Amino acid sequence: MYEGYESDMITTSVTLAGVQFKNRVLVASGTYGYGDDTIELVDVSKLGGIITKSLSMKPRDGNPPPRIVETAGGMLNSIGLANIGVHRFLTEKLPFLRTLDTAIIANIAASSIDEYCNVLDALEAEKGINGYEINVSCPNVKEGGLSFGTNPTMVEEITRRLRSRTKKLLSIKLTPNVTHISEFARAAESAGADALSVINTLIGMGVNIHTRKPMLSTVTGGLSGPAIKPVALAKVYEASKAVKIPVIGIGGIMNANDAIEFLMVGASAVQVGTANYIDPGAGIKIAEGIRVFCEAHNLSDVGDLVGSLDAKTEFSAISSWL
Amino acid sequence: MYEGYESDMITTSVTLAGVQFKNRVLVASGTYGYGDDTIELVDVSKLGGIITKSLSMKPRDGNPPPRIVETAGGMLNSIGLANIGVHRFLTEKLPFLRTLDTAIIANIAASSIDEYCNVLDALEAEKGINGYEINVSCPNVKEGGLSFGTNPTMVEEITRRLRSRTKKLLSIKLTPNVTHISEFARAAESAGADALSVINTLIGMGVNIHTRKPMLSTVTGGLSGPAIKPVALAKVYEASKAVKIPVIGIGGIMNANDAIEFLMVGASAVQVGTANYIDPGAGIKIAEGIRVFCEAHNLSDVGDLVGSLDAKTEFSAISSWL
Amino acid sequence: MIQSLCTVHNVEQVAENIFVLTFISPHIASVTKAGQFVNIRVAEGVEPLLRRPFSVCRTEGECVEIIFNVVGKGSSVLRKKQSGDLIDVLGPLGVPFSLFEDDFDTGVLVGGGLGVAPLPISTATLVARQKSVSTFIGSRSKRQLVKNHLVNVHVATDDGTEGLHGTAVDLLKKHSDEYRYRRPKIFACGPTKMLHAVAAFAIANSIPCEVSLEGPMACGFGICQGCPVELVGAERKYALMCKEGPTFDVRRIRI
Amino acid sequence: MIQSLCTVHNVEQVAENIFVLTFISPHIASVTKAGQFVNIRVAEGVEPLLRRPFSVCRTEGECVEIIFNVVGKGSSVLRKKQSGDLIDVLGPLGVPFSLFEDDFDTGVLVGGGLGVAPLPISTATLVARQKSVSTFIGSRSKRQLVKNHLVNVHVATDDGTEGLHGTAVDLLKKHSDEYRYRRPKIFACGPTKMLHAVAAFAIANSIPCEVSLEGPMACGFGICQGCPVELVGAERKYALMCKEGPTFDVRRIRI
Ligand SMILES: Cc1cc2nc3c(=O)[nH]c(=O)nc-3n(C[C@H](O)[C@H](O)[C@H](O)COP(=O)(O)OP(=O)(O)OC[C@H]3O[C@@H](n4cnc5c(N)ncnc54)[C@H](O)[C@@H]3O)c2cc1C
Ligand SMILES: Cc1cc2nc3c(=O)[nH]c(=O)nc-3n(C[C@H](O)[C@H](O)[C@H](O)COP(=O)(O)OP(=O)(O)OC[C@H]3O[C@@H](n4cnc5c(N)ncnc54)[C@H](O)[C@@H]3O)c2cc1C
Ligand SMILES: Cc1cc2nc3c(=O)[nH]c(=O)nc-3n(C[C@H](O)[C@H](O)[C@H](O)COP(=O)(O)O)c2cc1C
Ligand SMILES: Cc1cc2nc3c(=O)[nH]c(=O)nc-3n(C[C@H](O)[C@H](O)[C@H](O)COP(=O)(O)O)c2cc1C
Ligand code: FES
Ligand code: FES
Repeated sequence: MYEGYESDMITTSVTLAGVQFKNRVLVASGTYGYGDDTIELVDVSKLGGIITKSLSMKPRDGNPPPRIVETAGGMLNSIGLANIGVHRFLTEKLPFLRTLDTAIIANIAASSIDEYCNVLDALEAEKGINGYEINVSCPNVKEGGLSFGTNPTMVEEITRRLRSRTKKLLSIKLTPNVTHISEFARAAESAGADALSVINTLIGMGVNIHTRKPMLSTVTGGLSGPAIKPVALAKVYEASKAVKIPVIGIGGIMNANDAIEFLMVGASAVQVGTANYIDPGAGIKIAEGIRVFCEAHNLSDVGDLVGSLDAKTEFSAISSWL
Repeated sequence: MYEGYESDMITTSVTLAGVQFKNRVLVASGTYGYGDDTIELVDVSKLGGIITKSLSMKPRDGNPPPRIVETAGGMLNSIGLANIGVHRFLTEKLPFLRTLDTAIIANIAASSIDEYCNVLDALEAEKGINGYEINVSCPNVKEGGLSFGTNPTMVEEITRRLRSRTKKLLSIKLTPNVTHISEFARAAESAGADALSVINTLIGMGVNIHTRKPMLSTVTGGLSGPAIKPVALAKVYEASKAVKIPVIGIGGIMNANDAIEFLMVGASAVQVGTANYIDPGAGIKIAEGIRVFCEAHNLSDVGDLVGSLDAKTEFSAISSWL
Repeated sequence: MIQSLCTVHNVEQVAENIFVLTFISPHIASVTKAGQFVNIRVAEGVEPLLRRPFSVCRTEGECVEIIFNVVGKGSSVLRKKQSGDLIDVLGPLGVPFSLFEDDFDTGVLVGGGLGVAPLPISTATLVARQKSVSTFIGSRSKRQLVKNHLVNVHVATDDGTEGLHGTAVDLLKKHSDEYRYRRPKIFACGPTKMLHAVAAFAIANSIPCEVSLEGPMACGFGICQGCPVELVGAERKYALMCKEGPTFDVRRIRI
Repeated sequence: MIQSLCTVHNVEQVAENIFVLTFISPHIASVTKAGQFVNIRVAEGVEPLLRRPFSVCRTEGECVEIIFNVVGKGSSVLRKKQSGDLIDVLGPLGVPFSLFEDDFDTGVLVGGGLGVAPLPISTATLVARQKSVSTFIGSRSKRQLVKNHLVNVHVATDDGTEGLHGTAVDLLKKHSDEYRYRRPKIFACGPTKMLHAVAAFAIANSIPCEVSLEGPMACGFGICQGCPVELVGAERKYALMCKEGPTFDVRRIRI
């Protein structure tokens, strides 16, 4: 590394579990549809990757309105995983996605382990998908609706079952609504996950005090956006300290500086979610902003930022007196 | 209830475990010092109650700077429970607090169960304290710094030990950094707690990307302020559904509308924290705002708001597909 | 649909608490059809975090007008914009009113409160296509009434300070002779309660009717699934308000 | 210390990216002592959430002046305040410089960058008490230099565009003959690095010295414990910057 380092010589790409990403910025599941709604607005091929909306076996209508409410620095959603189902995805969306020059990760949601497997099998049969992200923040019908993602044994079992069915990139998307996310990170790693996606939304709610009704039809929903960034950073830090596999950082990333914070605490890549609603080109701008930061700091590879936090103190989520 | 209901006939007071609060708005621990710093600015006797900064047996210096950082809609802190210790509190602060016409709740923090007991014993010996709030978000030295508050057995044991030593109001302040706060709520209730204080701060962190250092000297800290209100509401809703004892709602309350949301989801009273830094009179304004809301809605008692949420759906923190 | 930084031309108060903001966008001004909307990022930062959708009220040359009343975070910020400020606008979005079809001769425009927003641009389209126009608007009082750029206007106010003492729907019923025998089609925008009444009236009288809906949106163009509208007896349960609306034939949806 | 809504008198640019905001507060104007600060709620809502502390720069009649450069959320909002706007001000806060003591004859004022903020009010006090004043200020360049309301000023710039090509500390050393035999006491404000150097110089030369510190604050008056300053060899480890500072004798603290 020397002063006049050529900007075009900065390595932005990264290979995770055999998949090459042209940069470390992906768009998060549920915040970019199936990648085909923004083509009038942005050159989506400039993204590191696109994670699809969660796909279930059958199409899902989703929850009744209201599904969205803005909060201080964030938003709550209760979409109910509305999606077109894996088969319509394969026939109606995948052909277009194949034309893009970016990594395509299919996100899978299900209400039973068998459903996870069936959706994955359906996707495995087709070309054009680079890997899978598994949304474990789904109610496990067998256990009375308790989320898979809050039970480490379930996370381990889902991972093991899916691992045995695919050699493609398999990332488990963890929920932050647990005491020790490291426990879940280790469970997924031990069962063969290639990566972890951290975090999904925080559980939250709001009340319309005039009608006395919850702001969301389902009472509680998922909190996302800048408000959750500090929590997401702490979870990514905790998870990435606990495992050797790469962690993909998610939560409240609005600009390149936010993304760089995630890289520094240990994320190998990041996903941009809520920011896409405000600026559908956010992901591309963030990727470019990270590159410019590296240039300014004479780094030859964006990867040099990963885990570069200068923290003398040990991980203190638990041991510091708050 | 009829149209021309007299405003001065609205009941604002409430008795919880024998302690009368003139209104349902208290100031939260660590956000109002020992109640003596704001006397030039506001008439603190108009508050429903004052919760002291957490008191430990010996004085605590607290953590090195930086201890504070602003985030989107919130702030992170890592004070390290800096406090003057219970003995100086009794001699230097309590005499003044006794002169106030408001409820005084001493908040206790400790690194061992014995320390919790010793602090409580020291406080029991003196007049002028109406009750105790127990901060269980403290590292348990015996268990290598794991927080007491993330282990239901510990919460139960602390509650039981303290319950046997006092007949005064005993509220256990729960941490939100757990999978199921209801489990902790029930543990505290079964061990004899009179009330629950919900929530303490969320674990979060921030990075200064220019220095690559954590924003807080302890790496992670506690997130508070409006950003966490949706999470706090969901936790209060979950906790209050799980127990019969009153829940005191805390988290991001900035104005009367926020406080009313907490009452509606099931809180019997609320605490105002971060808002005090921005407006030391916030608690009093909020109490007045709640009264005005009741007046406008022809309610004769602020208590009519408590748990008045009109939610057809069952508690769905877990069962809704996020 | 494009995303672009547009220059604010001016912000003008037109009634009590009601403002018209004009911004410059040759593209949006030229392609927007009546009933479409724009999604505006009113501020950088998080207050407010999300864009705010506004019906296009009128276009003229390179200028686009929106009309709004100041109720919350977004509108308070917009109100303070000054000539020359830049705003980030996404649009035009959504499905327009079907003003270009030949299944009607008289456009019956109904607006309640700020539901008048899409009526000026609708009027311009109808007039250009030489359709008859009957307009019925209601507001709380004379002070909140906005009648600019409308034709053949009947007015109602809740407090009777101008026009009929009643609602836009009362007007619609009262003056039905004006349009009912002239192949009418109703285009309505306003509070849900009003749309409900308009739809009931239209269905009872077999008058074709489209309404423009409002509701929470995160993205405004289909990537969040945040804006479901319940469909009647369709193969799907919900349509997306932003992408398949905000205008809907009343027979398709449950308002 | 009072909390009150104060009317903004005006905001004026005084150098590159540097502004002076004047607000009206008879109380704060009359009781504030040099080195004290005010804590301003720059906006309602959450952007920014916390108040922002600013040294009082000068008072005149009922007016209070602060000086700031636009670096982030708070200062960007403040810069746009207009005459007549109201701001919520808490103050005066903190412990002033000990300008009223008799342990010195010459006040040596040192300011780096926006560290000049408390120097005008300090100058006024010293002049009124008929002390000698020597002033040393440094800035990045001539364009960021603010010399108003100071006396006997020596200037340094990092880029040499005005005065000495160097720092305020270089000036302080260079011109030490001006004050060293006249019972000096140094009062300094500026970046930590500069204060460090000033303190080292003062201690090495046995000149009494007070510095005004800066750092993150949540409340500004003692209720959050968020602003520790490390003490040297005291019975306690930390003092609170807001309540026991922001001015400290350099021998008391670890900068
Ligand atoms: C397709 C579409 C087109 C639109 N077109 C227009 C238009 O042309 N003109 C226009 O003005 N708006 C229009 N809107 C609405 C607009 O997008 C904003 O919602 C509106 O301007 C308010 O935004 P805000 O940020 O100012 O208020 P927000 O801060 O979002 O808050 C809304 C206000 O409503 C209040 N509120 C919410 N619920 C209740 C309740 N139950 N009781 C009492 N108060 C409540 C809140 O207190 C708040 O003051 C449209 C919306 C859509 C979806
Ligand atoms: C007692 C006291 C007195 C003060 N007096 C004055 C005064 O008289 N005048 C004055 O201007 N200020 C003064 N300050 C500082 C002032 O309170 C604000 O911190 C300052 O105005 C910036 O606030 P902001 O909201 O504009 O910036 P913020 O939004 O709070 O951000 C601060 C800026 O610093 C940047 N930043 C932070 N860390 C780094 C880093 N490591 N590298 C690069 N950039 C970084 C951020 O990007 C941001 O732009 C004083 C502070 C104290 C405690
Ligand atoms: C409206 C909305 C819908 C979402 N849908 C999904 C989904 O289908 N599957 C999933 O795994 N995550 C989903 N998420 C979570 C995001 O992918 C992301 O983890 C979360 O929003 C945090 O990132 P952010 O703060 O950048 O938005 C959704 C988020 C939002 C806001
Ligand atoms: C600076 C700071 C210090 C705090 N200190 C304590 C403490 O000593 N003991 C405690 O139980 N809670 C402490 N808290 C937590 C608050 O009492 C409250 O639970 C939390 O801040 C959430 O409420 P809020 O969002 O209204 O601030 C502290 C919070 C802050 C911001
Ligand atoms: S608002 Fe996002 S899909 Fe309609
Ligand atoms: S800033 Fe709160 S104690 Fe100093």
